Amino acid sequence: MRQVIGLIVLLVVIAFLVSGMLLLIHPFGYPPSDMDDYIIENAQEETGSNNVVTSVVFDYRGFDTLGEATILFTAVTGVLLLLRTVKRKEENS
Amino acid sequence: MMEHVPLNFPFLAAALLVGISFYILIFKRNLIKLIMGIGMLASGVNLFLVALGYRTGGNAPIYTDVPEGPMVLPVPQALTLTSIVINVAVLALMLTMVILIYRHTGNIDSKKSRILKG
Amino acid sequence: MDKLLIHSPILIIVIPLVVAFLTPLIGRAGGKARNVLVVASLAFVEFLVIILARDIYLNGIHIYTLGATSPALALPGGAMVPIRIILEVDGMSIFMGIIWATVSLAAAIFSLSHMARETGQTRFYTLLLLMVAGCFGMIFTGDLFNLFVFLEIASISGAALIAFRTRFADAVEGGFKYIVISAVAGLIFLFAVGLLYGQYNSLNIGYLAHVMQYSTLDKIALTLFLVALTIKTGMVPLHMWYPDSYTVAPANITAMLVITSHACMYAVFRVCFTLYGITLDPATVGWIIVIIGLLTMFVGVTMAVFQTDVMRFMSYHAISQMGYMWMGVGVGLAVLGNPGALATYGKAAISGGIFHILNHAMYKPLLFMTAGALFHRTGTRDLNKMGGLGHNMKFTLILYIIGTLSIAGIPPLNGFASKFLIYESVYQFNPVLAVVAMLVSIITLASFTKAFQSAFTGPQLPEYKDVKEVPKPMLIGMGILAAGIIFTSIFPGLVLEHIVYPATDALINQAAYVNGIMGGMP
Amino acid sequence: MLSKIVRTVANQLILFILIFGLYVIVHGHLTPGGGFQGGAVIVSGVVMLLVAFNSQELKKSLRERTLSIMESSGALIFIGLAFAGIGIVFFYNFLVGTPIFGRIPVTGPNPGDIWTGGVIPLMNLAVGLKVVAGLSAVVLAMALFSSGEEIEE
Repeated sequence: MRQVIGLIVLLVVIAFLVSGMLLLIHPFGYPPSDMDDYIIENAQEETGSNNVVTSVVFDYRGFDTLGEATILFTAVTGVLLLLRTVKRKEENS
Repeated sequence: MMEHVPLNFPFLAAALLVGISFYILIFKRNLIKLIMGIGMLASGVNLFLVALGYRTGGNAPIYTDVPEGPMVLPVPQALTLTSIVINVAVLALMLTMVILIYRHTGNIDSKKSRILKG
Repeated sequence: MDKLLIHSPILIIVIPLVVAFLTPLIGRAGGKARNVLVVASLAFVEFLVIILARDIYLNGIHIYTLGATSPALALPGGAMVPIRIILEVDGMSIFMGIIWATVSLAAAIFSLSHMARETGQTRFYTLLLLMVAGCFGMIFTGDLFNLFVFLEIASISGAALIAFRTRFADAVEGGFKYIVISAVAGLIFLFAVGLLYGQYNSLNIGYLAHVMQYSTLDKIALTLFLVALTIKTGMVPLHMWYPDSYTVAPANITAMLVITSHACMYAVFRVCFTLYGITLDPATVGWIIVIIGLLTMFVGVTMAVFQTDVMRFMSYHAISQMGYMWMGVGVGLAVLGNPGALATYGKAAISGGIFHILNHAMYKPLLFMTAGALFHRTGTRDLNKMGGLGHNMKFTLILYIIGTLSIAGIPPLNGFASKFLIYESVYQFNPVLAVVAMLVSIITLASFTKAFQSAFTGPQLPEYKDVKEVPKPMLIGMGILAAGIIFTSIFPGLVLEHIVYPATDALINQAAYVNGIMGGMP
Repeated sequence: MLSKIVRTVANQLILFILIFGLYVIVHGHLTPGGGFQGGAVIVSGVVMLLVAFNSQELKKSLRERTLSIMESSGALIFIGLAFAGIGIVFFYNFLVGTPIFGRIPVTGPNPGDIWTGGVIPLMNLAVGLKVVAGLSAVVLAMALFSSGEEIEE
């Protein structure tokens, strides 16, 4: 029974994706780009860096990178939390 | 619109990658295969994001000694950078939990605890 | 003072982050200093949320553009598209902010003694603060990709905290299920964000709502949004992971995780009401949400009736209570199209659903904490083994009664006010829904009295003779939530007027949100 | 614990990996690269050392306490730089035009001058420090855990 449901869901998902991708999305190579054009022109004098991608990562969308650095920090703390050696002070109750 | 259909291969590749990873998520039992499925789903979505930003004949948006020509969109690349780091973090945490599960139960087949995903 | 106010949206998100980065350093000095720092920072964040809420109630939406030359400058010179990340705090966001600040403060104080004897406490509090920052970021941001980033922060820290007690096999399994579900949901969400970015070349919710034409690709993106976010809130077809993860986590973490599910529900409302607004055909999407709400309500409560594990029992109830919210706001969404029906009962349905989020966000964490108190003292979560604890755990008994009466919707307490609002408005929409809602509420009352009877009343069992009351911090944590419940029960009108109705108007009034960005006015 | 040859080669190779990683971090705002990518390069060097020498020796040199302090300080520097512009707005690039890293490059293609970019090079360094400390702590913890070692709390 589970196989049948899984198969149906899978087919629906793939149909969605392929139809969306092939027919409806903008042709590859010709994206709408009004926000990006502004960034490409003004990145150099607003952020002073030649690498426009780094200026987007650290200045235009710096908050994302702050979130991302926090994600890395969370993952490291989480992994070290889980891999701690389990010697408890004394039994819970 | 129709004459561009054959050129949409990158989006088709991204869609197939996501489709395959859904197949893995729904049917595969082994936890490690499940994690690989999520890794594949992540690379599918990243490929889709980067493919969104390509401009024909464009070169990298870096002004140091760049040849003439239009520039590729920088924002999808910044998004993909963040998405890759997020997937590294998620994979690290999932692998740690698989280590712990293996240490507790001695097997990494998720038969008994499998949730119906899909 | 007003400088603090202008910068308050970003400060609320960043202060928990800074303190989280500081905790490992201060944790080396000593546990006491770290605990004081954590609780003090959460109290300061609560203060900031309150002054921001007062200011939003008085003069509307707050915009905060990160990195621009001035906080309110959404559109930089010469560009018609918002370039930077913009935090947009309107009535609905600050409503979720108030809930999240109060519950996280209560949970932090609760965990001071609940976690006293565990190893790895420094990292526990770091992850707790990161989860607080993650959820605040999710609630306040006006940028889709930023919403995805903070959704991931809340999920990763949540998963690590669920698996905190690594000595139990089911705890690690629960954490693994949570992280797998969150990773898949996050990636589906990112795919939908990519679809929208591919079409309109912008990530800002206000601008996207401004230019949205609801093409077939947007329909696919909408379904992906709904699927991704409803997985995280435990909707019926995909709710199996919800009880498994929420039972094994420490009680205060479950209390906070319930609110992260509320934040995902807030994200669904933000997508449906603000991002798509009228362009999506409200009738079909509204009806889908109402039906799923009905299903969630029913399945949640029927599964809960014969649970023996107190935490699993309460997480099934959490799922069923979510059903009420889906139904309330779903009815509102369904009638978003015709202003007539919206005026008569649509607005009341939405405010009923939102008021229910507020009430649920107070009594459900309280119930989870009482279950945590029982676990703290008896070491077991199995209702059959407990008995007669009412004799020597007086305060927990009273708090449990407040929570039970409130969840079952007994008139004096606040659960009744929001459920009545939902029944009344949903009845005008379609009587069958209201009848089922009432039936579910009765079953909830029945199952909770059964749990109450098996845990608290009855003869005092020999092995629990020397069980003493839970330590002070746990009582304070539960006390804050109980005070909130009592306050909303005594002055429902006040709460409705100042918190719930502005949130409903903010949700319905898409134009205000859009011209907050496009109009450039603060 | 691999053979002697591998260990000596690893000892020499780690220097080149470090230099390349630092190059990628520091030139983040001129050439493709940045904090995350450079940090990942250096962590791959650390993993190489972990493979060449067993985890006990590495545990002595790379103590877990110093890694966690490095990571927290990297994160605090990053958030401090973001906070420094709070006078105007949170993430404001306040160093553009000032003597520190402030020169504004000639618009259009130019050979690239390192003294530009305002806050960006400093943020690159902070993120690089954080990524190196964080990921090597994770790799070390996994290696120690699977070999049944003791990881302090």
